[in-house]
Amino acid sequence: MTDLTVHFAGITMKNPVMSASGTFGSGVEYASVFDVSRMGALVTKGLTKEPTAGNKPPRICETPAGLLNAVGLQNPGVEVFIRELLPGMLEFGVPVIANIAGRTKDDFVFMAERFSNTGVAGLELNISCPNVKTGGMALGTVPDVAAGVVKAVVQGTDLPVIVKLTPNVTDIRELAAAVADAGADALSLINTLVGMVIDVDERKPVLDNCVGGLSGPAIRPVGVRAVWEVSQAVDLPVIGMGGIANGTDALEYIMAGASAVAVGSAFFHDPLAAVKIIDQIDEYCTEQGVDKLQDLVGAAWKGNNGRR
Amino acid sequence: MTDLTVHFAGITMKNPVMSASGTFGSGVEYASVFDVSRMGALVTKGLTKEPTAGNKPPRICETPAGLLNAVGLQNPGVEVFIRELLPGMLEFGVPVIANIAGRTKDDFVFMAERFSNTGVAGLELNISCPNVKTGGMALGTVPDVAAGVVKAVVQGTDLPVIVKLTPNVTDIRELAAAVADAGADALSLINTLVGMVIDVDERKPVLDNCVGGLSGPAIRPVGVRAVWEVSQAVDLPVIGMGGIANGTDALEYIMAGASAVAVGSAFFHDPLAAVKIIDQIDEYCTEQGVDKLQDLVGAAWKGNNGRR
Amino acid sequence: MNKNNGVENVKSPGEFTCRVSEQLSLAPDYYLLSLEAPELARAASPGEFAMLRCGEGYDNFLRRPMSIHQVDRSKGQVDILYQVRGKGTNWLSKRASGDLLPLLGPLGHGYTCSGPAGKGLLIGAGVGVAPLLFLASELAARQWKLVILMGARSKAGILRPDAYMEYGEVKTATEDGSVGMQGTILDLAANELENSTFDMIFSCGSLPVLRGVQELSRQKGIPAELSLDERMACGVGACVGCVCQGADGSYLKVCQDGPVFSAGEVILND
Amino acid sequence: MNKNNGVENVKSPGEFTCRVSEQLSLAPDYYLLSLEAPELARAASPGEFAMLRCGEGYDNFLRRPMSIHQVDRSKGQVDILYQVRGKGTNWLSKRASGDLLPLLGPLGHGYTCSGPAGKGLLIGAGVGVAPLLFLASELAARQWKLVILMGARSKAGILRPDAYMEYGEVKTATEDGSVGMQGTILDLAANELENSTFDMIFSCGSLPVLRGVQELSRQKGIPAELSLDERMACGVGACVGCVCQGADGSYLKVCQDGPVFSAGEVILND
Ligand SMILES: Cc1cc2nc3c(=O)[nH]c(=O)nc-3n(C[C@H](O)[C@H](O)[C@H](O)COP(=O)(O)OP(=O)(O)OC[C@H]3O[C@@H](n4cnc5c(N)ncnc54)[C@H](O)[C@@H]3O)c2cc1C
Ligand SMILES: Cc1cc2nc3c(=O)[nH]c(=O)nc-3n(C[C@H](O)[C@H](O)[C@H](O)COP(=O)(O)OP(=O)(O)OC[C@H]3O[C@@H](n4cnc5c(N)ncnc54)[C@H](O)[C@@H]3O)c2cc1C
Ligand SMILES: Cc1cc2nc3c(=O)[nH]c(=O)nc-3n(C[C@H](O)[C@H](O)[C@H](O)COP(=O)(O)O)c2cc1C
Ligand SMILES: Cc1cc2nc3c(=O)[nH]c(=O)nc-3n(C[C@H](O)[C@H](O)[C@H](O)COP(=O)(O)O)c2cc1C
Ligand code: FES
Ligand code: FES
Repeated sequence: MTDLTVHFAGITMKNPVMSASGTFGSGVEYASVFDVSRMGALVTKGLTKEPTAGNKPPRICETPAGLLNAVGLQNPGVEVFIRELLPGMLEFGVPVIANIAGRTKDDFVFMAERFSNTGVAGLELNISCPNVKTGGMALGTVPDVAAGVVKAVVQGTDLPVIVKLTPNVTDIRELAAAVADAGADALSLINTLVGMVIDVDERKPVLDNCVGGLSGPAIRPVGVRAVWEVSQAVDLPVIGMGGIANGTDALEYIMAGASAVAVGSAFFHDPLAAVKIIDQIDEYCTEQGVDKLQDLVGAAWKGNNGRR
Repeated sequence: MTDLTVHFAGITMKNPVMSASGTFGSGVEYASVFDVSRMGALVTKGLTKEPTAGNKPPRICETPAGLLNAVGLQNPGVEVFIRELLPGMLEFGVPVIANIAGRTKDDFVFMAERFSNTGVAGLELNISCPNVKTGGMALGTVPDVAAGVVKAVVQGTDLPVIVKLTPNVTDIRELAAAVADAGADALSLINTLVGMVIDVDERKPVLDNCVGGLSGPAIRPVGVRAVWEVSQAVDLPVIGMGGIANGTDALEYIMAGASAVAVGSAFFHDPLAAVKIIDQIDEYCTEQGVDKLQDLVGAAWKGNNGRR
Repeated sequence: MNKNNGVENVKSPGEFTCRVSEQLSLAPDYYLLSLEAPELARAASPGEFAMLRCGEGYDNFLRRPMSIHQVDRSKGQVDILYQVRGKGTNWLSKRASGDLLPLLGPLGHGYTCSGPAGKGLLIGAGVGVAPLLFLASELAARQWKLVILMGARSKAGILRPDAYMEYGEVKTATEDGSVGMQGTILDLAANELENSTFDMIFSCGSLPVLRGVQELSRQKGIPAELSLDERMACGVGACVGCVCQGADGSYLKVCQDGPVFSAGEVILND
Repeated sequence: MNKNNGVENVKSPGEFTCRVSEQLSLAPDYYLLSLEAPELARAASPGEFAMLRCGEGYDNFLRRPMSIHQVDRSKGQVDILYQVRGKGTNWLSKRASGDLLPLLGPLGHGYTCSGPAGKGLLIGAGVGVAPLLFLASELAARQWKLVILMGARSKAGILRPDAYMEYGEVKTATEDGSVGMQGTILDLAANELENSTFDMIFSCGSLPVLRGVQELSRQKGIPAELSLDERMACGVGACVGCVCQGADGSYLKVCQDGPVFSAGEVILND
């Protein structure tokens, strides 16, 4: 029996597999499909201070080995979430991490404070959403700005603060270093890449929002590279995500330096993806005689000075 | 009969489909597979002043709907190229564009001068190669640096100068604007995304170079978005590429704002891809009653102010 | 399992790998797919749907939503009636007896069958007739009297009229007049509502047809239910990808709040 | 077409969509695939290969290099002998008679058969025997005397020994001793070269085996040809993706300069 436990930033997960924000609702949607309490942790949909209507449809478009989405952070607002949805999520008995978004630094601070004593195990700051006009990714591409948000949030909360970064930048290490200095407890890598599909019969973009966030297996190599780079440059635990669809994919991220992983788009391809991934990681470790999964974190670079 | 002709930057192509640098050798490799003279234009492998050995193998790794490559600009050097390979390329009777790379600004200037009066129709400056340690992408991520290279090259040559940009930046429009101001005649978008695959049995990266460039259908939405953004922001003709594998894909790029397109990784999936794409573009235009293909350039945003 | 965690109205879909028992080509591009899916047959109600894997590996990455066309609970069989539209449905049309197909279902909020029996008008445009056979069988079993309108461009698009005749009177309209009335399904519906009165309209079809039905429902004061179509990713209400506009302007999830909505609940934009 | 544009030694591959005439499972994970490919059968020489599409849509995006195992020019048939290793070969193993398969070939620089006849030692490790049947038939037709060594972990991995016996004396080695000599193919080759002399060694197999053959060739002063394995994208020399190290340190393209190299031409690194 391999020990799959993950401890990071004060959060303990019985296995490294979490849900990626925005792809798993509040978990109840999948409760009849599989035993959601098997997950290592659950991450909420991106939440905002006020209810957010989101973008006009179409919001979804399939792409080769992936999809674009432009949901635009539709959510009922933090109050309704805490009152109506959080209790059901907490009932699964696994750590729940609140993914929070905002237009301004103050929005983030407000949200962080609001989640005190609600039972959530941590916060994931979404400074990387490509689908909103203000805030979102705009706060996550300039190191100083990102650091400012993180610093303010960290000061106002006792909860572990995970910062989710966008890959749509020239050097993700720079951002990672800035938010690490600002006091982040962990990093989530990666949010979606910005992309677009055009309907050639209509001669216009498929998504009403024109651009959307690209996710799914197509982007996996970009995410693995981001984790590889950042985990060597910054001394913070990393949650890896982007295109994870099976145990091998998850192990790629872990060996690249991720302490935990999140599954998103794969649920759309196979609703049982997450539990299969947990089982496949376990099988790999058993076959390979790995006692503790955490021994594999960064295995692709540790001892090699980042060389092969 | 639709008029598929493309005129840009002083180059005339009988149709909009070129080969993407580095994926089509010097064309002769495909001469028995299909009639290479049907191509709109041919682009050479990235060339350097001195012969370049390239990276150690493995250099290639398949990914979902794409591949990573880390060739590292292996080429016989500009002299051998001009003497031994260029004549064969020119024999196809279609414009040949030299893709040139260098470690320094001076390298680029030298290369540009060397190509005067060799018969090539234009130069594509590769300031976006992710697979070399110095030069390459490093010259293509900082607007001022990129502009400096372009300015110097433009001054020293009469050939049309196409600048190939990397998508691995926070804002590709900024770079595009900088090189446009510096005198570029056209832009090529996009080069590969930086990515990585780890072999979980070996616990190390598959590529000897660790990271590589991601190409193929997986990245198409990223390329279409880049063309859409840049063609609206900058008044230069754009050559679109990244994941084009059929006529619809090519038309997406054209409607996003590309005057011409290049086919790369698709040759590996289907060696006949380029000719099929030319035929499919022609069919679409005929069916839709499009007289001149160029009328479709930017059709997804023209008249809509960049809205849908 | 099957916890609802306090949230109401949560469906209980399951993930099943179903064996294809048969696939018939009804007309060019139209197929009837029969699956061994006993749990789905047992659990499904009319208007609900399933998300079908429609490709190998990561090709056609997203599953495709398909209505439950018909169930045979004793045989444990579920039928899907579909039209080939693109890559996924094309792949689906190549499946043969014995092939395995993963699917998630039953999903969504279907048609209302539970009220008192009455006279029902079913309006199915093109492949929009798909969910109406299951609906008709259920309503007929509950003593409803049904008139079933089927519309298509031409005769080939009028799918399985005989099957529907078991449960009510079938009338057809084709745009080229090759069978039934010459005209659109909306012309046919308007005629029908001119001459008879109904307690309820149940419909499925393209946006223009549903808009027309919405309008007829308003004019005649007859409640109507519409089954909507939107691009989906999860199918279970988790991704908020598949919305339509609710009457109050907020977005409703087609996969969870629908696909069947009452005509007054939704605003049908382009 | 078929212009060489002044460049020498350019192969003339073509793109063909071939019908599967038969696929046999030889042992668990080992398959013999027969294709209707008259042009390929006509044009191919021993040691050359083809790039086979091994997936639907963009799944398994790159083609897989596969040696020409055997050709029947009169029937226009080409056989491929392969082992299931990953996703692509797994997909390939599911193809059945009548399925269509796009391929590009013949590709590469094969074994040297054109010299004066002599005594040849063929060394095939595991599925590395694949190109050696075509080679053996060609050499035998040119009056070569052949000893063919086949090695594998166990008996199941000794593939089609009877087919090879038509062209020479077959000797086998298995690591578990379940057939032939107990030991590795390199032990067997060393034995053979201890007791007999040869004019030429032809080999194909994993890197350690090829390294061993290179070493034996040097020790005994017998020229050897090695068929190398590298990840490929284009297969035609256009992408420079598939290199190995040449004796002078520069990189050679396995798909164009090889896959068959003389032992002195290449440095076999990990
Ligand atoms: C609740 C519901 C029930 C449905 N029931 C049926 C049915 O019983 N029979 C039937 O023939 N069709 C039905 N459809 C439509 C069917 O889902 C689409 O025709 C199908 O998804 C097209 O897939 P494709 O791969 O062939 O097309 P592509 O255009 O290749 O698909 C690309 C992507 O767009 C999505 N997409 C494309 N067209 C549609 C569409 N019209 N609706 C939703 N998503 C779309 C696909 O799901 C996929 O994600 C239903 C749709 C919904 C929402
Ligand atoms: C010139 C040449 C001739 C060959 N002839 C034969 C033959 O006759 N019979 C046979 O069984 N095998 C042969 N091989 C090896 C065969 O190409 C690989 O086993 C096959 O590509 C594995 O594909 P996969 O999808 O099953 O594996 P995956 O691991 O899923 O493939 C992933 C990617 O890696 C590449 N790859 C993986 N393993 C290899 C490998 N060993 N060599 C090259 N690329 C690889 C694949 O082509 C693909 O691009 C040959 C290889 C070369 C280079
Ligand atoms: C439909 C959809 C909605 C998403 N919503 C959010 C969100 O609200 N907040 C956030 O931080 N990330 C969001 N993401 C990004 C994912 O959490 C994840 O970072 C990304 O999809 C890459 O992982 P994947 O390839 O496994 O999906 C969303 C992704 C998808 C596909
Ligand atoms: C094997 C390979 C080699 C490449 N070499 C070069 C190069 O030398 N110079 C260059 O500018 N781009 C090079 N590229 C990038 C392509 O020209 C193209 O920009 C990219 O692959 C995206 O297009 P695609 O998805 O159609 O391949 C190379 C790409 C591949 C796959
Ligand atoms: S498809 Fe995910 S919420 Fe409807
Ligand atoms: S595979 Fe492209 S050069 Fe060999």
